[in-house]
Amino acid sequence: MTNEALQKLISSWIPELEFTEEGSQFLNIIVQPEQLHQLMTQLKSNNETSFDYLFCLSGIDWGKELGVVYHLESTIHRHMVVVKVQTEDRENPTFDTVSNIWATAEFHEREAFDFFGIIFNNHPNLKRLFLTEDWDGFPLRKDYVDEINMVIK
Amino acid sequence: MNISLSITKNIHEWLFSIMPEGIASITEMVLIAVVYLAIFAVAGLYLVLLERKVAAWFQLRIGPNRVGWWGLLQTMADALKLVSKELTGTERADKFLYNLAPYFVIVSSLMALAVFPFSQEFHAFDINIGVLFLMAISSIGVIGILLGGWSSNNKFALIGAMRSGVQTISYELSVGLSLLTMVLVTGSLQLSEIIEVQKNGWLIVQGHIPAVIAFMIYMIAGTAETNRAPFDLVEAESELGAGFHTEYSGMKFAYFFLAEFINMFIIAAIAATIFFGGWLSPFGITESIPLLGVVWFLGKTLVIVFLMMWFRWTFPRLRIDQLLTLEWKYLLPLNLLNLILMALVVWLNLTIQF
Amino acid sequence: METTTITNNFKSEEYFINMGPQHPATHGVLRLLLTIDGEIIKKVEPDLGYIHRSIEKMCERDSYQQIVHLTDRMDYLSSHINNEAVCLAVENALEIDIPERVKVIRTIIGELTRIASHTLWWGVMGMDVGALTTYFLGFRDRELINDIFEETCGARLTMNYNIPGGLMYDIHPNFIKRVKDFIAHFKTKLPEYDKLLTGNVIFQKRMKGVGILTKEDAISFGASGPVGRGSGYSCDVRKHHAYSALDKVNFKEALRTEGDSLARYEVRVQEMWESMSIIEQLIDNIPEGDYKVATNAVIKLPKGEFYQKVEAARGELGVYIVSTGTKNPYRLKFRSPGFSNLSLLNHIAVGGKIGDLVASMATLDIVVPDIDR
Amino acid sequence: MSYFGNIAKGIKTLLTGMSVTGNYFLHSRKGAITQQYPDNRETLKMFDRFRGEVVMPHDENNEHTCTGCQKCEIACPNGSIEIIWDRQLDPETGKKKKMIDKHIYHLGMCTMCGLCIEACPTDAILWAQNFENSVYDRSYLTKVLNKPGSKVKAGIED
Repeated sequence: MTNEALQKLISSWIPELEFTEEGSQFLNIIVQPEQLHQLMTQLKSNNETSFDYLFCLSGIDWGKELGVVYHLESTIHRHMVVVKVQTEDRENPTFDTVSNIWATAEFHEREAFDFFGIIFNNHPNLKRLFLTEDWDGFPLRKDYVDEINMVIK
Repeated sequence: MNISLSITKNIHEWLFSIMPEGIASITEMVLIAVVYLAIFAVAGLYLVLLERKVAAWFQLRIGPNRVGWWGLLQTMADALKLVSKELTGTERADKFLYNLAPYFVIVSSLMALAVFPFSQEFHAFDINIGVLFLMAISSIGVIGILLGGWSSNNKFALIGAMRSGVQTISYELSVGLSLLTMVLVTGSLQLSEIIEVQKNGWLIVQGHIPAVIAFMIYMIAGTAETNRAPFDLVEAESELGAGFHTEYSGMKFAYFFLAEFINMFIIAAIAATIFFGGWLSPFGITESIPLLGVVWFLGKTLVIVFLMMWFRWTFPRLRIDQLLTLEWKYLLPLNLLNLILMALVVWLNLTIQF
Repeated sequence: METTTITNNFKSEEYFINMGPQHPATHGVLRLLLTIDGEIIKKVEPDLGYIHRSIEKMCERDSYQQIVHLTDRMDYLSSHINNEAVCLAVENALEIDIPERVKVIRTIIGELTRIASHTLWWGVMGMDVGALTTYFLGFRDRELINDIFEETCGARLTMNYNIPGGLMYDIHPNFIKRVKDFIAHFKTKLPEYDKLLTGNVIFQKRMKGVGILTKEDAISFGASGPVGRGSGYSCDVRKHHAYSALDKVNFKEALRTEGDSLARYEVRVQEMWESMSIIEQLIDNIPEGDYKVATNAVIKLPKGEFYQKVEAARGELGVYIVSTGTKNPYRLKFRSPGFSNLSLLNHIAVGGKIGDLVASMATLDIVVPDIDR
Repeated sequence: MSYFGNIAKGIKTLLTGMSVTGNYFLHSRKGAITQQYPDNRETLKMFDRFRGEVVMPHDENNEHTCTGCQKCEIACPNGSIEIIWDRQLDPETGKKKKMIDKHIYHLGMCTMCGLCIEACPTDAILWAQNFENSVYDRSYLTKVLNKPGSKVKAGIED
């Protein structure tokens, strides 16, 4: 399915979505945290989109906001889409988990939690994956400081 | 008269001439035990070297070649290192059993050596239930392994020990039954008599088809008895680290290690004695020189040891349930059938005798 | 009443085992927390981070040329392909046209890397299931590839041969001959692999029906590479999103539908044959031309987001670059194949024995630095 | 009957495997792939592109070609190269010129990526094929590449 057709179809489900293709090779969908889970479920289950392969889930610190970027591909239709969600709450950034939609998200979300402190609601096992339980701070955030271990050029 | 035999005879007479009879026979036994211990400790070390060399040749390597000419002193150096190493252990281990276990293993394997006829005269202990004795002694070793695995307070060791228990007890059956098949031909459990029977042709020839089947079953079960690959689930490096001897170090580890190799020698020696005529030369070509019997015996044993090494460096390891399937679904029924076949062969006088 | 007490006495108890971080089967410093009932595995929980170096954070302070060499240290067995992924991402972002020569050389070395990785995997796989000779046979053949790499790229493992815009140097004059010699040698040795291990009845029994992963689960868990293809999921990036010179060659995507460990094993062995055929198609027609195009000393990517996926030896490697137009990436995420593949270990190992866990872990072909990045 | 058929088939596959290792055993003399490393130092030649360590070649007049442009220092991803330089009076032209005082190379931090050598405009630093770099103290791994008293070859400009 082409990007235009995708955009038309997806915007018919949830009207508040923003679409952009600027500076990216994929169609970007920007969604509000509240509608994330609903959108993702539909992206996976709808026969015309059927995005069944979540190939990348990255947490991003945008400076002011914290966000998560989902790269989705359909193994049937071979089209791809990027879903972005972000929140300004840096103390308790919370999104709904997608690990019940794509099993691979369980580990990827734990990674995002580990490095960005993003909390995923309803995640089955949300705890530190790489770092120790008592690690202070979230290293991949832009405001993280560690004068001993980080070499800044 | 042979020189070596006259030496033992002279010592025997000399001992009895200077001591009362009871003390003399005890002294003699101790002497023989010490000689056996010395010989087989060194022999065990050289089996380790042989294993390493053979493994290297199977694997496109050179093998140990630094210590001594052609690496001949390598295992000696290893043993020296192991003796001088610190004996570490786990906290909260059952210290008594933990320390006892290696001795169980090494003693049981050395005891079995006593009954082998190395040549016509070189035979320490010729009892009339030789085969039974071997079977009984070789199963004591597993107690040591179980004790070691259990007492060292390590879950990997415990899993290894439990596997060992399951495995050895199962395969004991096949070893026993395949030897029993051969005993049908000889009609005696005494090893010297078994060899006497084979002067009319080795048992593997005498018993032809059922004997070959029994030999194959014996080799599989024997390899399993010694816990060697492809049945090395007890150690299973990639699964359990080192299995039951994970927590042993230094000399205690060396006992386990040595026992494994002496066990391998024992299994091969039983096969050589029972299937291939022990110290008998083929067609009696060197019958006039009795001392050469030792050479024949060791030669046959080493060929079978080599076969076991070949297995080890070729085959992948079985899984624990497949191990039991192999024993209870394949080896045991085959063995029982084979036993009947052999009984028929003996009954109908179908054995081949020269 | 009495019978119930007896059964209670014999109730089996679950217990924990720490497999790793120092364990022969975990190939490095992976730690698995196993919940076991006797020999049966109830739960596998990986505990990671023992060699986490935070390459993604380091990338945020490095220039684009410097990032390339960090990817060597991720999945060190397919270092060339990792380099290629970053270089392709940067080149696509800058919209540079890469000479055909570079594309062909990259593909050849990439496929050699794949063979090298798979031979090592094969050797270690054999060791994991207890056949110790395989290790040396695998390494013997891998050494020849490493020699090729050393002669052309200067290093055996962490080659860093790619730079954004091309290659660091041209191929060595001996390169073509050496590659041809290797292919001729390996064609005689690869059937031996099958004879020694694949056909072996013990091996077949160990692998068949062990660690079954269905196609739906494979997609849901994001399995890629031989793990996904063993489940019948056509996920070869070389086919679906061809890069470099891979659109010019003919090769079959190795696919099996069984989804068990044996299928994953067979996929990898077949991939070695396919990689050889790719190399054979390209090695005689390396086009003449430059081995690199000049780029600015300071590479600045335009503002935007760039994603590049390649087929590394273990599966799909993704490089996701977020650029704000400066000389450093704002955020760089590596979607590493091992990370997704590890996440399904619990799924396929539960219910099996300890031996099964080792066997299925070996067919997942986990390289820990790839997961720990 | 498939019971016995399975046994026969199984034994056949085992023998096939044994034939492979047995073949290697018989050809173990010439087939050994072991490299007996410290013994084969004479014959062990590394390839000329091998990245052992970074060196700065000097000619017979104790002159190198490093102008102190610091491009290698900037290119290095992990700060293995430090250049200490000052402006000295060039005796020939009488002008002040950037000269290196010390070109410090931390071999212990080097990842052998080759970016410094790529970046060098005057080919002042090169790869050496020496790979026996182990020392007893990490401080020995910090090397000064320019020899004492060396100077820039005349006419080298970046």
